Amino acid sequence: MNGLGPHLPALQVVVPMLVAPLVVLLRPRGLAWAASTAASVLAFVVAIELMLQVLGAGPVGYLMGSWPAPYGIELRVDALSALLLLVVTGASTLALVGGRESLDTQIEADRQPYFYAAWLLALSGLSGILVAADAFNIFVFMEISSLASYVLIAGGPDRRALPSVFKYLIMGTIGATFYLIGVGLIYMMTGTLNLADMELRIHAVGDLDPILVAAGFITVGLALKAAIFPLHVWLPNAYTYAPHMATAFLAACSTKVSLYILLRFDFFVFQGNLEGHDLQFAIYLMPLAVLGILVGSAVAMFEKNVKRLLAFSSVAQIGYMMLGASLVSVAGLTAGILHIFNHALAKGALFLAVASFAMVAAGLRLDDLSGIARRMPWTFAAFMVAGLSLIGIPGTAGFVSKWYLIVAAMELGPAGVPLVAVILISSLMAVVYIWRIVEVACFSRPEQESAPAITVSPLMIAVTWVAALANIYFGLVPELPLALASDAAAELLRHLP
Amino acid sequence: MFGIFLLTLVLITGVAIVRTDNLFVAVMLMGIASLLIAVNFFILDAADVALTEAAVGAGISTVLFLSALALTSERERSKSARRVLSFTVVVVAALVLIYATFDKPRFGDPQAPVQTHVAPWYLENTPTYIDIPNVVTAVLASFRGYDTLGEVFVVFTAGIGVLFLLGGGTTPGRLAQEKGNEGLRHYLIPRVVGRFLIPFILLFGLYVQFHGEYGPGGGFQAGAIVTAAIVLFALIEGEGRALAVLPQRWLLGLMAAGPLIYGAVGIAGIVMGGNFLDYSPLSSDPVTGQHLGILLIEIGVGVTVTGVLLSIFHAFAARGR
Amino acid sequence: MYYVVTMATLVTMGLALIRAVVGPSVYDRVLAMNMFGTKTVLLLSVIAFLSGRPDFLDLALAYALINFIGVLAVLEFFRVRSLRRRAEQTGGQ
Amino acid sequence: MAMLLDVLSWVLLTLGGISVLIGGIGALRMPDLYTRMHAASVTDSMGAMLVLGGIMLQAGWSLATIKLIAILLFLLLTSPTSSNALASAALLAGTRPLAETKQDRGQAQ
Amino acid sequence: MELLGLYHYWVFAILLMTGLYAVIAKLNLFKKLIGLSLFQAAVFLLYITMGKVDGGTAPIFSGAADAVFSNPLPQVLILTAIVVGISTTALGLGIVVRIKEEYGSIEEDEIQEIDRQ
Repeated sequence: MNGLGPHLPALQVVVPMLVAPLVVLLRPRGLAWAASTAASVLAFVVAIELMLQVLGAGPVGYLMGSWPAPYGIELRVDALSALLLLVVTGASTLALVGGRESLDTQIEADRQPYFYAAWLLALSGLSGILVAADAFNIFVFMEISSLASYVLIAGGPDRRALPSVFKYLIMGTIGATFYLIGVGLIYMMTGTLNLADMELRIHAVGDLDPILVAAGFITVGLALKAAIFPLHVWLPNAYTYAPHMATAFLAACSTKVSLYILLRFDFFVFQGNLEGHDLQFAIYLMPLAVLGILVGSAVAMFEKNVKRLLAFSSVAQIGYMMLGASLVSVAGLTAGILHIFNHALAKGALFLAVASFAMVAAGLRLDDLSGIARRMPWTFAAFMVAGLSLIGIPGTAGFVSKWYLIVAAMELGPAGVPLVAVILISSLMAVVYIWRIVEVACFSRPEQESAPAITVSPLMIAVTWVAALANIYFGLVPELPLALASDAAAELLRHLP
Repeated sequence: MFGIFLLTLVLITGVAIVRTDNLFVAVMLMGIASLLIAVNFFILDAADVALTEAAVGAGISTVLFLSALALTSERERSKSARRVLSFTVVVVAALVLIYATFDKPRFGDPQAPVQTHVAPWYLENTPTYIDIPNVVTAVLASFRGYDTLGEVFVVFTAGIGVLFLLGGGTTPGRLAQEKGNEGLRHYLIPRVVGRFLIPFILLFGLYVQFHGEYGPGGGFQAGAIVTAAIVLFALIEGEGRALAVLPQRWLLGLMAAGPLIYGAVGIAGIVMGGNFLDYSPLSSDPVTGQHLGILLIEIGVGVTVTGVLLSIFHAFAARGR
Repeated sequence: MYYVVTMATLVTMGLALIRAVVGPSVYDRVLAMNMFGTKTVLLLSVIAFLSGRPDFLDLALAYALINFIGVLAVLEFFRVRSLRRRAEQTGGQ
Repeated sequence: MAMLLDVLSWVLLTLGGISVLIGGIGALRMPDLYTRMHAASVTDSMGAMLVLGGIMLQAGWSLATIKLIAILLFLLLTSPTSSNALASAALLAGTRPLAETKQDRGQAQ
Repeated sequence: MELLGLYHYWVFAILLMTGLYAVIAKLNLFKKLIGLSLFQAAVFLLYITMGKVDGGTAPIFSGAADAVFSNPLPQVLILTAIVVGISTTALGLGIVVRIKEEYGSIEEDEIQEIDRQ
């Protein structure tokens, strides 16, 4: 890696991107999978290397085509991007390594090369957003990742995948176009697209209407893509009917990347430059975050389909992240960012386990999972561990971020008490909906005792366990993500007095 | 002056599009709206964009809409829902946007931030670093070449998406024999004129491809025009014969080759000691290197666009037969 | 002088637009769109000279081409549609 | 000489503008599809020839003129083709010319 | 001149919202996609409008020494955005065709009705 060291930010995006056209050309069965997995592993290695660079020497920059910054396109990897890069590439790698069988059963062989290519494009689009330091470049990569995600979700064997993906496409495009309008208005007032340059120049025009309107459009557009509470309607169906492995990949990272852009714009560009922006941010987003947490958890408690249940739980978890951000304090933001990481671990592991269940059970309604714990004890144990992490039991990753969130809320003094109550109530709700699955899986007998036709490969169990163990590991030793998250929060909030 | 007239026409068209319940008419009107917008771009000095909007917006997208419409139903059956809610949302948002206009820099103001900050650098430095007359191409292909790489991959993603959804595995032999697939072969006059025109259109496409550094044009526009020529062939001779001339396998190859060419040029930048997508090291003279790089990536872009658009067209046309 | 032609073309485009909006038949609309396209070509050629950049005539050429293909695509659409209708009718009987 | 060319090109441009306009009005006012098509296509080719001819005189002998000739040829080739194609499509789909229908009705009575 | 400039932005706003109205209020999936195209086309107008300079010409050098050029950057961005737009439309149309095949309808309410059964 020596000679390539300085080029890592570019390679992070380019490697999966360029393997995608190759994958389309690979006809023999299995080769497409092998090539995509290799590319994904490589991307993961690059992400680790980048994280080490960031931890060692601070943000890494890269000039595309060697053109100087506001004129050419700049890439920049700081702590926040490094953390999310780990999540994105890690989720993709785990899902690909373990997912071959599951995907074989859900996607016809002759369509698989397209599917894997779309997977790689989604991966490179998401990484492209994370490394970009240019507002328009973010839009372009947002579109790559969105179009590729539409393809991934449309691969679901159930025909209901199609209307849900269409809804996602419409709402996603509206979100992206709103973002584009916002960027256009900012560009009109500042003349630049580079985020750092924008931050400097926006100060002079911060109180003019177009900038305020731009802030509104960007926030709404990205909230649409990040599925923040009232704009989440596309998410449950899209996640439910997608191929299981695609759900594991996208649920772990795609909305989080939109959230990342939202944080980046609201804190990096607007914060401290717009009059009263932090206040507005808190006033509008905190109630939405709280409602999202409560409504998402409540719906999840009554949901019958396991994937839908977990999808609504995601809506609630996005609420936690927003809640942390809307506190507009270093502690709150650290907690929010940490929760992005930890939730990805938990949800990734849960959906991986669900994908294994799906291969053995008749369907994914709760009744279909009767007695699954006995038929697949290993996978179910991993599911339990991840479920505990989702609830936030001490010793798991979920606990760490919720703990930090509570501490950050308490910083507000008495005003923070209702927030703490909300967090605790929704954790109890999480206990309820996880328990419903556990109850069915462990204590109810399936109507007819059928021998499992397919056994899940050891590789898949191993992958699920890797994800589950990561929940425990980062619950006991949270230093690494914590360091990155607090670095990121400090950098985002550096305007704060 | 012309602008106001044209924009008013655009508005009328837009409202008519929403109001009509005949989808075919909506597609026709959408084509007209694209043409109007394209003329407006031309008046606003955006020649490259006008060319692209006409070729892609009015041409290719109309063809795509029509071929999809042939597979679905032509009339809108249900009435609108949520009418009051959506109308309120829309009116409020429009008012917000109009409210924002009053603080905007004056239209055409040479002192606006847009004109004074980054853009002058491009106009001043293009002759030194890249030395081609068309600044738009210079910015597109070199200064912001990474965006264009992304754009190529967006097109590629759409291509594999449509192939994934609709399948691209039709054999030309079967298609050619099937009834109802003969295209406009029995319309004598269009067929004769069309066959006469196709070579010239292809020639024009090549001209646009390689003239992009000097005038309006470039890979996207050329790709769209070449696609148009082959679509014309498919229209007058039937799908089957078009696929026999340019089989789906080749199209898939083109689709994948374009992004790979582009990426390879970028990687070559790294290998030769520059950054990714840095064309200067490609030759001993940096300016020649830039020329070479731009030429190559524009070819990559053109190849991708042709391959993807044709694949999509065939995928739609092959469906439902 | 160019202004006269430009205005005449613009007004004609407006008239064609009215024809496209009111119809009544789909063929009227196709006719209107075709007319619209031709007028656009003329308009672009005139504007190219009006603004002193005759090298932009390429655009007019491209528009003429797109317009022709558009009309043929519509025609093919009609043909496919009538075939389908016939197939549906015979299938229904 | 230059003066003469100028005057000539102005005359051509004006006539072109007028015939384009007449075509537009005709396409709007004529009673049925086929008459409208007639109005549109006759003045289309007429208008295109006059306008582009006028511009050609202005442009003098240059690359622009060659492009203009190409455009004109293209229009002259495609415009009647489109009209023909459209008319035959409409006729096949069962749209009858107005005069014919009137006659039919007269015979029926 | 002032009014002309504002008119450009107003047309952008109204066209944008006309498109958005079609996307939100219409139940026909095909119509939604047409609305989406209109919606995106309006954004193109915004960008190109802001790049125009008084008395400017297209940013292609022609040899004239004192020419004023309009801003090339928004044009580059919109070239990209147009292509992104057609890609989204194409993918959307692909999905609509598949929906028609699976459900026999492209009306949102009818599809929901079928799914509920």
